[in-house]
Amino acid sequence: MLEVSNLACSRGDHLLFSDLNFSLSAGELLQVQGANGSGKTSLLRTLCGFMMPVAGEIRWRGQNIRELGDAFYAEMIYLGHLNAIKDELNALENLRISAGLAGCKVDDKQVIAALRRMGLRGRETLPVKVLSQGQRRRVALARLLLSNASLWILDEPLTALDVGAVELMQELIGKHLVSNGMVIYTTHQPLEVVGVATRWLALS
Amino acid sequence: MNKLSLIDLLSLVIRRDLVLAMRRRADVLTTLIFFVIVVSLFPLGVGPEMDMLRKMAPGVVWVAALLASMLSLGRMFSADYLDGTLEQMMLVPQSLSVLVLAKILAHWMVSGLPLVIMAPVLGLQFDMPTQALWVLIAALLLGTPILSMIGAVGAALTLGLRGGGALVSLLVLPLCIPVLIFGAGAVEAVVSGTSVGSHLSLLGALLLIALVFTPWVTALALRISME
Amino acid sequence: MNWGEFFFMNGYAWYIWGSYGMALLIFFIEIVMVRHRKMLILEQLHLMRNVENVVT
Amino acid sequence: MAINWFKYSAPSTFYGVAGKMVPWFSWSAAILFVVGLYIGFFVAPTDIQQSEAYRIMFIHVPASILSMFIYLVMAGYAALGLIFNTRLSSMMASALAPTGALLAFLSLWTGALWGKPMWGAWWVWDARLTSELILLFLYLGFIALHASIDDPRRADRASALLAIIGSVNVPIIYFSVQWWNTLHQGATVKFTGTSMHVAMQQGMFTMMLAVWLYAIAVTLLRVRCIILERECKAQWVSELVEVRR
Repeated sequence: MLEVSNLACSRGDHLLFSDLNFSLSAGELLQVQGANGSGKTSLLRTLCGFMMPVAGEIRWRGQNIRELGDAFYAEMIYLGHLNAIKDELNALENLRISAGLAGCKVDDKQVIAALRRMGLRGRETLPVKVLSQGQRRRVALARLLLSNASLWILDEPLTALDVGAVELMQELIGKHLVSNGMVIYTTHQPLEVVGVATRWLALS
Repeated sequence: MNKLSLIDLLSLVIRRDLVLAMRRRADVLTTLIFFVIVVSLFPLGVGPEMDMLRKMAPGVVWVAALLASMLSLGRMFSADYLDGTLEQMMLVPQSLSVLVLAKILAHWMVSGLPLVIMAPVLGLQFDMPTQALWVLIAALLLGTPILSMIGAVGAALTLGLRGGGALVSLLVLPLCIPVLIFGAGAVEAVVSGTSVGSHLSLLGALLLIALVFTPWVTALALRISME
Repeated sequence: MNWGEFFFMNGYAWYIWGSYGMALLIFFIEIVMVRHRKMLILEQLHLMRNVENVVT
Repeated sequence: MAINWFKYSAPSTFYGVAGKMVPWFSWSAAILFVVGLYIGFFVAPTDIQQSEAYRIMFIHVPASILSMFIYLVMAGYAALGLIFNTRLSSMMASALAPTGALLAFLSLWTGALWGKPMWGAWWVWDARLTSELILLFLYLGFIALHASIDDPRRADRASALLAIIGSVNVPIIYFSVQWWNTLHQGATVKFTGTSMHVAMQQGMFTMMLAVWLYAIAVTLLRVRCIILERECKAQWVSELVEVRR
């Protein structure tokens, strides 16, 4: 489904990696590995279309993502280093807006259910600025529950999460993969999803 | 899959930005107070002769409006850029230009519209005749959205740069000169008894041109800045 | 015509020599700055080369 | 015979080519400056209306015309760089900007020095002067934006967009300033003399060519610096004679 061929990326004029080839099909999990500065985040941002590759191609269902544009964005969800939540809004409003922007029509019941699933019961209507780092990350991750995207691109999804939340994430990813989803992620913490062989992609 | 229509997207983003602005009311008020103070300082600087003040009024109000709108440009994208929401907005499966247009409109409602409402009061300080006040409102209504639109391009280009505030003024102010000329010219024309129509229609033409091009250019600038 | 008269320029000396003087100054400064820039980058390149040749 | 433009648009090739071209341009510029100034000061007769002051025109007009022309060329290169992602064109755009800005400044300076004896004021809000001033602001905006972005690729693309917006805006600004000026009955003094003396024309033409060649020479020198700065990690740079020394 997702194919990357001969990809080269640079940060400024500095070449990060080149001749990168991999593909990902339904139900697969890909972990991107590499030292600091090896271009993990750049790779994910290139996959999202934020950065233009220096060379090579990224294809989704056989078509270049640059040509696909909106059709590709409708099928993917990206979670970056930043939580993409507004301090002034509460968790409920935040999720309602981000789901709306992603093109999903959701009602408050679904949003509340998603927040509770992420262990934020009782925090739904508090302004996000009073939440802890880990709780904010949970709010951000709750977006995954509300989206029907098949490709998840997660940059360090486990930062600031406690053990319970990490287990929850493993469960969520497992469920997503079982329903023919795809996940690409970077992490420095081990992530073990039951019943799925993790594929590795090492950037040197 | 239920896709969001363009109108839905437009209203979603406008409502979001308005709610955010309302929760940070102090920022909005700062722009307005800045505008009032700048305009009120002029008589103290040049003296209280009513004849001179009446002559200066259109230019003073317009320059102050220009400076006040520069002041608020920093907020247009940078908060969203810093907390990552801008990244998410670029992944919206809809045209980024429409989203940008929504943000510009919201920005104008929060920072341009209050200036338009406040301007006649300030005009009275300068003893402007009633007719001129109406023209001032009309000109500001046509002109301040253009300032927001040109400003959006500058704000997008300078996203996340150090010294962005001063830089954005340097980039944007020269481009705003036609708006200043026609806007202040309209008010001067009514005071001197010549036709106002040509000024206002030129301003309207500029608004249309800006409406067509700037959201697209801003979207392009955002893509460049996010890379 | 003698040189004194020439430099006097019929009373416009300040304006004319001010113009050409500024032109000369600008061209001079620009050339000096470009040369300086070249020198800086070459120094940087030498430094990079020397660092590369350090055997550790 | 088709010239392989792509070969010359590679920074590594262009570095050498530019290095070979610089002496030609700079020497011919120097010679033309001498010839132009000789014609301007010794051959061209005194103007009846403006006396000797008109001799400022020999530097003022070339500086003004080139400052505008360079902006267009810069925007053109910037657009090429933005659309086709050719690195050399972006480098050319940023190499042209300082020269253009300096010429715009020179044009304003010499304009003021001409205006004082002719119009009785250092500065009048004439449409042409005002537009030139705004042009200088546009140059400064381009340079400032390029300088404040650390990532060179983003700097190139962002300032390219700004240059294009600027060049689209220049006619609008010029028109509005002119309109504003006629409305306010500003300076009505025109540049006199539609019938220029042949020697004046020759002097003007020679000086124009001289400034033009100078601009090309100094731009090439600057683009060579930019190429070295941007390509400092490339293999070919470390093999250059001036680096290996």
